[in-house]
Amino acid sequence: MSTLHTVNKSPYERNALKSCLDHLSAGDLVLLIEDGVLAARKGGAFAQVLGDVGRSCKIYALNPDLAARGIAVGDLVEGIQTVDYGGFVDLAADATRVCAWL
Amino acid sequence: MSTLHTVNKSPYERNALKSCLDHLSAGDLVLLIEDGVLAARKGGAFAQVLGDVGRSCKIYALNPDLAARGIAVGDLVEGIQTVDYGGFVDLAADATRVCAWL
Amino acid sequence: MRFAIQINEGPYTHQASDTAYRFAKAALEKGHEIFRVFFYHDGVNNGTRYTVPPQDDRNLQKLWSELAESHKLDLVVCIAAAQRRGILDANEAKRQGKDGDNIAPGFRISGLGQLIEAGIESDRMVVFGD
Amino acid sequence: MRFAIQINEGPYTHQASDTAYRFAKAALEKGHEIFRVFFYHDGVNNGTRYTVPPQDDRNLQKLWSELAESHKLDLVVCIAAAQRRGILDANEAKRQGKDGDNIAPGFRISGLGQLIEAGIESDRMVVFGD
Amino acid sequence: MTDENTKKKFLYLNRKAPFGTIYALESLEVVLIGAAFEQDVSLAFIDDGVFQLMNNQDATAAGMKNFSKIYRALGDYEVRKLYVEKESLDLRGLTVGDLMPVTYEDEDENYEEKPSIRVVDRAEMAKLIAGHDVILSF
Amino acid sequence: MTDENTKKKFLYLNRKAPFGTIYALESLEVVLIGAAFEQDVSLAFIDDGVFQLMNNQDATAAGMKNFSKIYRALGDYEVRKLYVEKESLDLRGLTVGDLMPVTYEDEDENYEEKPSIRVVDRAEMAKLIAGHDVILSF
Repeated sequence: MSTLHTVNKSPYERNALKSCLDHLSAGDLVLLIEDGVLAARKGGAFAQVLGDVGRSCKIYALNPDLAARGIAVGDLVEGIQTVDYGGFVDLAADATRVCAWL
Repeated sequence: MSTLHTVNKSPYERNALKSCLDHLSAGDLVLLIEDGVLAARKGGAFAQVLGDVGRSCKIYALNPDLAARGIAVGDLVEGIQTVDYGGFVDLAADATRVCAWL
Repeated sequence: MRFAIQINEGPYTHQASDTAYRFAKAALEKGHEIFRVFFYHDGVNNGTRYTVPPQDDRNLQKLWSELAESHKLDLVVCIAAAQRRGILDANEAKRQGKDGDNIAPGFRISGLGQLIEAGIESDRMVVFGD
Repeated sequence: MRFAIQINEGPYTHQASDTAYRFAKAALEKGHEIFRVFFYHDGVNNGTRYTVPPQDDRNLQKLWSELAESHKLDLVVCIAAAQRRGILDANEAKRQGKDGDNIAPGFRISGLGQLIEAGIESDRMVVFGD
Repeated sequence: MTDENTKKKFLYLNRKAPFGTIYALESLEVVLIGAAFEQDVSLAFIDDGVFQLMNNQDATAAGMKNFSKIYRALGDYEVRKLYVEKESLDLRGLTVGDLMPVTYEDEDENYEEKPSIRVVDRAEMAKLIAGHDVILSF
Repeated sequence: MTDENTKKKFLYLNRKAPFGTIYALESLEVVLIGAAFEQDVSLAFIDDGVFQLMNNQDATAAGMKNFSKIYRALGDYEVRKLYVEKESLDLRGLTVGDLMPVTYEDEDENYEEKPSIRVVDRAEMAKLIAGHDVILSF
């Protein structure tokens, strides 16, 4: 019984990531896609909060979207795992429901 | 020689208002339109900063957009003036340039 | 597993349709079923055959039409959203007195009930938007 | 004073086209000139005659077409943006091998140079978007 | 489909202000159509979504469609659960008194008019999300 | 139109990340066409706009068009002033070393390659905005 939350917005531009993180239940998963992956870069303003949340909820980032934006896997906040589209499908299938923070 | 800055985004959702206010020059004007008028309501999280900025730059809100969103003129942060579409045109004509913070 | 997909934005302007397409393709490759793809809001603009994207760019309408053909996907364009945005099939064009239509192959126009039904009949609803 | 207007979003989904329309109307009523209205990005979707908005809602395409007719407004739809999004006039349809077109009365399709020219020739450029 | 056991729990997640974009209006259109399917329906208003329920909305001068009265009619469609997040109201300086009254008639209690709007805190909202089968985001 | 006195100062204001939306790409398309008009052209990158210049962008796996190489070609179009805001870089943990090299050949100095990217602080960016005739926002 867990929710897969998807966030597709830059946390620097919009409040979607913050709102998502404020509404997690224990064991939920967060997947950063599209401009949402911009949050995942080490050294950015959201690195700390993602690191903190990552201790209780798993956080993923979509690798094709990282690559498009020039973010190397080595540059990610520690604990964030990458998936491709197939991994996205697996996460959605394994969760009980998917909640998009548009 | 002044710039009319337009902000059409809710400051609760996006960083457009903040970014606009960070880039004003002395004597510039700010016009809140569309969802941007949500910043102008007394008691909201942006009331303080708009009140502060309002001491050096004039701030306006588009009245038809306030009305659409159920915000009465009496509920505005002190110092914010309202205009209609004709007033918007006047502000744009009187300024030297218009800068939209999309 | 049976997925349903909702797409809220048109092609190119937002990445939503791209991501949804790649998600759908990956799900089908893994043997999952896609019960329906429902195009809502500006998402209906994915279903016009009038697009001519630059030759060095992807053609999202064609990608969807081809995926629909090869996997018997049900691509539904919301009728109310389509009317606001100018997406018509032959029936709608006739009904509204318009002189032509622009719906792309593999897409069909239907009501919002199809979205609710997709939510009821699928195991997972996944929404892509702005 | 001579205004130029750029509209970046389609009708209904964002308020940009509504605000731009009311701004343009107010400017004309005050005796100003509108050198050009340039529709870019999803803004090109304002220029399709295939829309059928609900009867209790405004019809933005008609409003623009009527304003163009009554004030000889130059409504320009960007060709590159229009190709990506499926807005065609008869010429473009022929050139691209499409079987129909959907451009609305009073709109014309042209290049991005028209936007730059509008910036050069007008006193104020005002941009409406998302 | 009317069997309790086959009902699914639908949550409409509304996070955007009305009028600046069409999402609020088109979300409502789904709710109205969806009502006919007799599922278990809840609406959540988080972040700027709370502005959708502001009282005294009048879009006439902006030339847009006045659709806020549709919220008031939701009770007639058996849509009775409108969850509004307290923290979202607070940040915007709003109270439930700034929102329009939305009510339904309770047929089990002599058709008494009862409020459909329920203010919940963030933790309850998180539980609400975790308790639904289908989440439609706008 | 080539007379210095009739030139207008155009500023392209880029505040959005690439790929999630098309604004970055279609902004560039205006810049390329606009170059033919021989006006005074500057590009400003503020907020998420700085991500447009990230080095090593590869959109192949995401199935999108790789357009970042166009920025590198701007010098050939006589577009030589790309102003990047320092505070925007800082907030995102970026330095100019994370951005792609964009250069132009200076015909006045023996076609020496010079950097087109100029990192400016917020106050300079505000002055830049105040110093232009036409501001195109994306």
